[in-house]
Amino acid sequence: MADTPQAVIDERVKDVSPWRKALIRPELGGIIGTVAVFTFFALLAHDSGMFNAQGILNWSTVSAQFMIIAVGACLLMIAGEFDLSVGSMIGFAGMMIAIFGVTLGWPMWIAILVTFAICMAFGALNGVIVVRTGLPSFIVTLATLFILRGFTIFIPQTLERKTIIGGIREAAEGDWLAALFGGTIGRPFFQWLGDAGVIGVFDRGNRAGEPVVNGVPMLIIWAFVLIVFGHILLTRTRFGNWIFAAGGDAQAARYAGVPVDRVKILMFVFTAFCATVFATCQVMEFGSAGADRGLLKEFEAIIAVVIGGALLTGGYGSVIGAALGALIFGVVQQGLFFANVESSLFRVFLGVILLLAVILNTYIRRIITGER
Amino acid sequence: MADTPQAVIDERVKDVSPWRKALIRPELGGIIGTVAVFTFFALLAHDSGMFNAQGILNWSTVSAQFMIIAVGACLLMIAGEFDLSVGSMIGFAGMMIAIFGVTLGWPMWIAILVTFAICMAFGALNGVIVVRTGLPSFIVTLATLFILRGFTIFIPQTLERKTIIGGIREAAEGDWLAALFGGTIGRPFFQWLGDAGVIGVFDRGNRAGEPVVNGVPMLIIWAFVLIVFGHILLTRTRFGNWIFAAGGDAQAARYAGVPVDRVKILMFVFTAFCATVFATCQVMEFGSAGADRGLLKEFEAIIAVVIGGALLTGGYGSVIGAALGALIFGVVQQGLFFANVESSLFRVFLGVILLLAVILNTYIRRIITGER
Amino acid sequence: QAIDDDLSYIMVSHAPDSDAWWNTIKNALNLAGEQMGVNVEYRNPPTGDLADMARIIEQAAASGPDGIITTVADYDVLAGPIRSAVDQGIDVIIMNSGTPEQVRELGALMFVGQPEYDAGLAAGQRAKGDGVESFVCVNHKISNPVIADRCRGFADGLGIELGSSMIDSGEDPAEIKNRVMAYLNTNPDTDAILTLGPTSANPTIQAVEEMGLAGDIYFGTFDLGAEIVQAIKDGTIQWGIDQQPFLQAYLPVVVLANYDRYGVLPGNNVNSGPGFVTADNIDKVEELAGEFR
Amino acid sequence: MEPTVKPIVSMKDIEKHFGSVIALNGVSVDILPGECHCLLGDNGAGKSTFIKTMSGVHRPTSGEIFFEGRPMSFADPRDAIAAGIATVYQDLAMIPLMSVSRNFFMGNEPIRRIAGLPFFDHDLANRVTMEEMQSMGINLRGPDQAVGTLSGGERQTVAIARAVYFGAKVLILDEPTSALGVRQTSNVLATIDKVRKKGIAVVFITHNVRHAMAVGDRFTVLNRGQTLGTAERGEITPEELQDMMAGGQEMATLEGSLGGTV
Amino acid sequence: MEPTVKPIVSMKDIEKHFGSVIALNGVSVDILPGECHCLLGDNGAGKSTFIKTMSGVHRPTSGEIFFEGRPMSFADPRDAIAAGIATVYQDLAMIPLMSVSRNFFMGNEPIRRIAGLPFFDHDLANRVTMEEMQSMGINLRGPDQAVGTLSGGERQTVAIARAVYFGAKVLILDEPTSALGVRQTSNVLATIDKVRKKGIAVVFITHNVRHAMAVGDRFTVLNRGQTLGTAERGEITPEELQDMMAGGQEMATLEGSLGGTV
Ligand SMILES: Nc1ncnc2c1ncn2[C@@H]1O[C@H](COP(=O)(O)OP(=O)(O)OP(=O)(O)O)[C@@H](O)[C@H]1O
Ligand SMILES: Nc1ncnc2c1ncn2[C@@H]1O[C@H](COP(=O)(O)OP(=O)(O)OP(=O)(O)O)[C@@H](O)[C@H]1O
Ligand SMILES: [Mg+2]
Ligand SMILES: [Mg+2]
Repeated sequence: MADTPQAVIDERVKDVSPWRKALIRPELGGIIGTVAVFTFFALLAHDSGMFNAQGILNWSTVSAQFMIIAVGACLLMIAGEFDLSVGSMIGFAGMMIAIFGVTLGWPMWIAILVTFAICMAFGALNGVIVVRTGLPSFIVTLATLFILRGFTIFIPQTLERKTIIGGIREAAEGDWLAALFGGTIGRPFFQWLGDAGVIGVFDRGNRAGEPVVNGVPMLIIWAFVLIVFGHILLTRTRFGNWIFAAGGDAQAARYAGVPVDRVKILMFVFTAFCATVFATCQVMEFGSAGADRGLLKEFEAIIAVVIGGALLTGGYGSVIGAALGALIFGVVQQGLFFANVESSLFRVFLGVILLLAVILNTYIRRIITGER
Repeated sequence: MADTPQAVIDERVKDVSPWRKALIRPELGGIIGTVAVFTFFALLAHDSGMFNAQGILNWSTVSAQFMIIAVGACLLMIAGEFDLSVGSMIGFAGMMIAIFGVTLGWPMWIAILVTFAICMAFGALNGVIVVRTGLPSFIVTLATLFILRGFTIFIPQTLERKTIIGGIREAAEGDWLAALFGGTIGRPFFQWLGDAGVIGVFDRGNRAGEPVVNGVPMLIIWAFVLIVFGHILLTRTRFGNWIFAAGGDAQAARYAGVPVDRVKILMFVFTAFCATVFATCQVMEFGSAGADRGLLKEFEAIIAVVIGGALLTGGYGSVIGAALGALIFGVVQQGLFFANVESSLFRVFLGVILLLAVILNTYIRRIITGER
Repeated sequence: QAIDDDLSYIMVSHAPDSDAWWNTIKNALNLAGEQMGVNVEYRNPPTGDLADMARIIEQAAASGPDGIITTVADYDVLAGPIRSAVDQGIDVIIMNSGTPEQVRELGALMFVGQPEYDAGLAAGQRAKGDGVESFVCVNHKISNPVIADRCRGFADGLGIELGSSMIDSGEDPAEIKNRVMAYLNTNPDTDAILTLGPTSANPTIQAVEEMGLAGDIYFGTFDLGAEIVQAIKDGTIQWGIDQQPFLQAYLPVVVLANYDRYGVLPGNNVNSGPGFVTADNIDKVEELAGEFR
Repeated sequence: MEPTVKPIVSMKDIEKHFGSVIALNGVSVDILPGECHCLLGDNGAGKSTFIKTMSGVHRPTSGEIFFEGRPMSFADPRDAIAAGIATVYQDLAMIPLMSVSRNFFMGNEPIRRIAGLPFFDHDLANRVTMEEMQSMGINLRGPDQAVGTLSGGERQTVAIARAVYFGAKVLILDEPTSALGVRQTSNVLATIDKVRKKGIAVVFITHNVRHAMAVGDRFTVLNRGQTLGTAERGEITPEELQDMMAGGQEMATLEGSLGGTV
Repeated sequence: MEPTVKPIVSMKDIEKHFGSVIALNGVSVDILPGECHCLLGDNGAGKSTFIKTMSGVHRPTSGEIFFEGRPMSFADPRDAIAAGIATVYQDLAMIPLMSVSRNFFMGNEPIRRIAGLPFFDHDLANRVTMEEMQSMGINLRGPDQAVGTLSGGERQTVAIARAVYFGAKVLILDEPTSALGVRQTSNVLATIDKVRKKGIAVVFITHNVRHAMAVGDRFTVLNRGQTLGTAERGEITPEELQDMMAGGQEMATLEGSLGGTV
């Protein structure tokens, strides 16, 4: 086996041009879409401020939100399941933080940690029910969607007689853990950029002289960290291989010794984790938790993931692709505002992009995997 | 083959008691659920007016609404697909009728017929895309969900500068087709019941002396007709057999000569038809079309169907079951109001019922079909 | 509270479960119920679908209460059920939205509230007086026809076309914030912002703060909440239109109970709003914002 | 192979490519009425692909099909069924969630008109199903029993009974006995014999030489997409057939190469 | 069957019921180190079920399993793999959407620590995969080629190469040759021979008698959930084996019953 002539391998590899090989990858659809979307808006809205510092921060923040939940949804979808309760989980998590931190007055870091624990437990419950009963995750998580949303409205209603609980920012003042989810970083650098004239400064109002962008929001940092984590987990670790295997063919994976049930449950937990990160950043930034937060976010996450090239039935996809899908989603959504397009048409655009993306991705996937 | 002793057959049939055989059927879960739900509310809300004429009419009407869309969703689900665009289709259809009939001032029957044609064309488009591209119907109809909702907001916004269009009842006055969707029938009978004191009568206003329930709404008639039609189509016709076959195993059905693609597309069209019936009844009854009509109805339809024992992945289910699922849904929703339960808990109930129902149904289905 | 006559009233709103503003209504309703010694119930369509609301009114009528308190969010949809209830002998009071003519036509006892369009109009007129010539209306529930009336009224009060001034902001706070920022970036000559409730106001406050426009841009909002009150104090928001939801829920219960017990009835409708809450009169509001204010 | 009888189906030079896979590389076979034509071959030899081109599932990449002497081109299985070619597929064309009688009549539902409207004649369907299954030696609990509750062998038998019942001119059986026990196998082979005697042509795919020898009139062996020729009963011994199927000479070389362990 | 060598795996009186289906009805087999033990039998005889109880997929309904003399009870396939029982399943344990090298190392991913954290060692995985596949005679375009683009035979070969590479004490092959062409079959049989000579026990399931005879040391025939006994090489002729597999006597009766057509 050691005397295998390396030449033979090289000879075969030449069959496919390196160019084509580099091109044909799961993220290709996402990359093409991203380029198309940016070109489109560069032409349509180049003079609208969409591509100055403030504009970039604008669509980056929206995209980062989508990315955070898309990473969880992506890994879960690759593991062969999906989760419709993400949106309700976001509302629920925010409300729990508000109730623990404001209504009950616990230190914010305890409130956040306990909320993470509760939400991840719900995620695990989703997973355990799906794995144990063999029911489709669509149904199980649809039930969770309703149950969590019900609690999100019922609990504050009963405890506080309101469905928006504010004062979270004040309660989180100076908390070490809360600081990880709210605020911005890199302020001095942006101040310097502003002074140097690279980015604009406010020329009126009470912040005149400050740069228009005064730092990178923690939300974007979280999105970045989760994408890197998800990408490395998926492509560079043993567990990542198990995720692919569990979604590709659970039975075959089980035979090969992959602990499929554990993988799926953990992915449900991770999805819940991402939803809770989203919720925590949101309540820290906006200072209040509302019972209607996160509506329809589950669909937005799934759409971003599917635009990014993942297969709805599992076993195939890429975190980078999902992130690009989220970027496309965010840029299109905000770009239409910059381009001054009637905003209710956004949904029509979204539907059309989804269809086109999924057809393109199917084509690319068939080339890669030799599906019939 | 003619000399087969009939006795032998009879002997075998005895293996399973006729009682058990009559019991173990796809609708069993729905029947058990219905009995349970009625018992529950009879105990909890017997003195709340839930079971007087008006109360019965109330939850019957709500259930009938669910039934209309559940019939379409049920047949489509049995044919192996599902449609997330039902809710948007309802909003869209109502808006189209309003725009044609009120804004453009067409005769109402033309407005209705054109709307049916447009909506069924959208249904067919869903079907054609699913069948041709082989994409999951989840994704394709999710795109349609957004596209239709976008148009439902955009069109009246552009034409009329508002998202609600009224005056439909006036425009439909005396229209022969509109009469099929609005109003009630059986008025003389109910008048008689009222006079006889069986049901309450209005005691003041310009309708004093009339019975509080003055007929059966056309909505309930439609629900009844669609259920009967769907049930007969599914169980008593050749086409019904094809629906089961297409959903059970599309490939095997194709080999056996079943025109699977046609069946699936027709079922998408039928689902669109049901959604349009729903929308037409609604605008005729309420006289206005709003852009928010039908939100989340797709989930409600799917939930009713799944509670009624159908299999999310196709090939198994019953229209009667779906109708019972819709009845359970309607009775629980309205019954909680009668029983004066905090309304936000409705979602929690719904989620729990969904989970329990689907587990029960899975168990029953395994007995019937010998699934492993 | 020895009165033991077991009166029960049902309030049916048009708000989805999660709409925060309606909490004040619920709280005031419960308070009035306690104070008057009557049973009160609050019901609403879970998704805010007005057709579902019509069913709930029918259902409420079927359960035979002594009175129903409801809104006329869409006259076409709700007229039938409300009229049936009235004809059935149930006393009905219209609150929040509707017009005096509609109330009369329906045979309801009275109206307590603030017609949405009129409130918008009044706000628009006030803004016009303050020199506003263009505005953006942040609509967080584009598909809900009721609250869009506020934008239309505002535009008419300013005497300008609504045009594309109303933006569909979605309900996610970050999206609202960033869409407002995007709009203001592309339309830098916008004079005023109108938000339609706490859902859209809170992120918008942050948007103008972040853009350094706080206090600089004319900012008015409907309905109050803790953040809005704070922003009024800070000078970020010029005024909040307070339709005093407390009264909209509290008064009907009191009126109905007294009507049923003693046959007394005020002779007129009550306009609970629009009251403009500004930095000058904010203090009392502050304490109870979101709960009773 | 004297052309005394006119072939009912005649396949000429059939090629079938799936993308880069050449599943059939020029196969010619004649099927005569009333004969049992056995198609043998290793796994992957192309047997299933070959009969699928015959029954309208696949269109051949090149080559011609003659049915009763006329050139034929089936657009889909429905056409082939209508023309009289019934097929029992290897990957059972049975739907486990459906009842036996619904499966039995799938695609050929009997119609009874009530008030002019066509309804599925369940009574007829149920009666026929029970009778046919009994005559195949399978006792159903009832015609509405789901196919999923049957054993693999019973399912196979339903599929065969169905094809036989709809009395085609050509009956194609793709490894009908592969999931069957010995007793059920004997039933199927007896049925094949019966059908053949009615003058119906049977194409019987198997890789069990004994089963083939038991009922076959002629034997065609496929190997890697090509035919190794057709032999008539008596011209060939079971051992020779077995050798051809397993690759004959190549196998011998292989056994040699294992270095005397054989 | 003299107990000179201690069996590495010893299955005693294994029964396995699936609901009402009795798939195994008391099967006892010993596997000796370094032998190639062929398991033969008709379709549905219970071969796959039997080896699945050996590899931890199914728990036997009753009966005992001894591994290296100690009683063993595998909770899931992972345990069996850890103990040294590698299996190539009939329903290929390969995931078509994944690359060859990911499939090759599925469940046994090589780890390289970077900064103390365990990462999947792709370089090692790719190199090993290319080498192993070459040594099995399969030229990949690259280690990241998806298994879905391989032919059925190539996939089977990957599965075997994988099992061989992870060098178990017992290697179970469930019909490894069923999707292979003759040349690839010869490769597999040669591999079995190689593996056996390393002292590894091979359990080789097939229903092709020639393949069994080519490499087998002992032969166990299953029939309808029961064993018809184990024979050693030389004690039995291919024809006898073939007879046993096809049901022997029962088949003879059947041929008779077809009424002299045989
Ligand atoms: N739809 C398809 N797409 C691509 N290749 C296919 C397709 N169907 C069959 N093949 C390939 O064609 C070849 C012949 O397959 P076929 O199923 O006809 O063999 P067979 O003789 O029936 O084998 P078996 O005895 O296992 O049933 C195989 O290599 C198979 O992988
Ligand atoms: N999970 C299961 N549930 C129920 N019955 C099963 C299950 N697995 C196998 N069986 C049944 O057990 C019996 C033996 O099947 P098994 O797959 O072991 O046969 P086999 O000898 O491997 O046949 P083949 O040569 O076709 O692979 C069959 O009747 C089969 O239907
Ligand atoms: Mg085949
Ligand atoms: Mg097997």
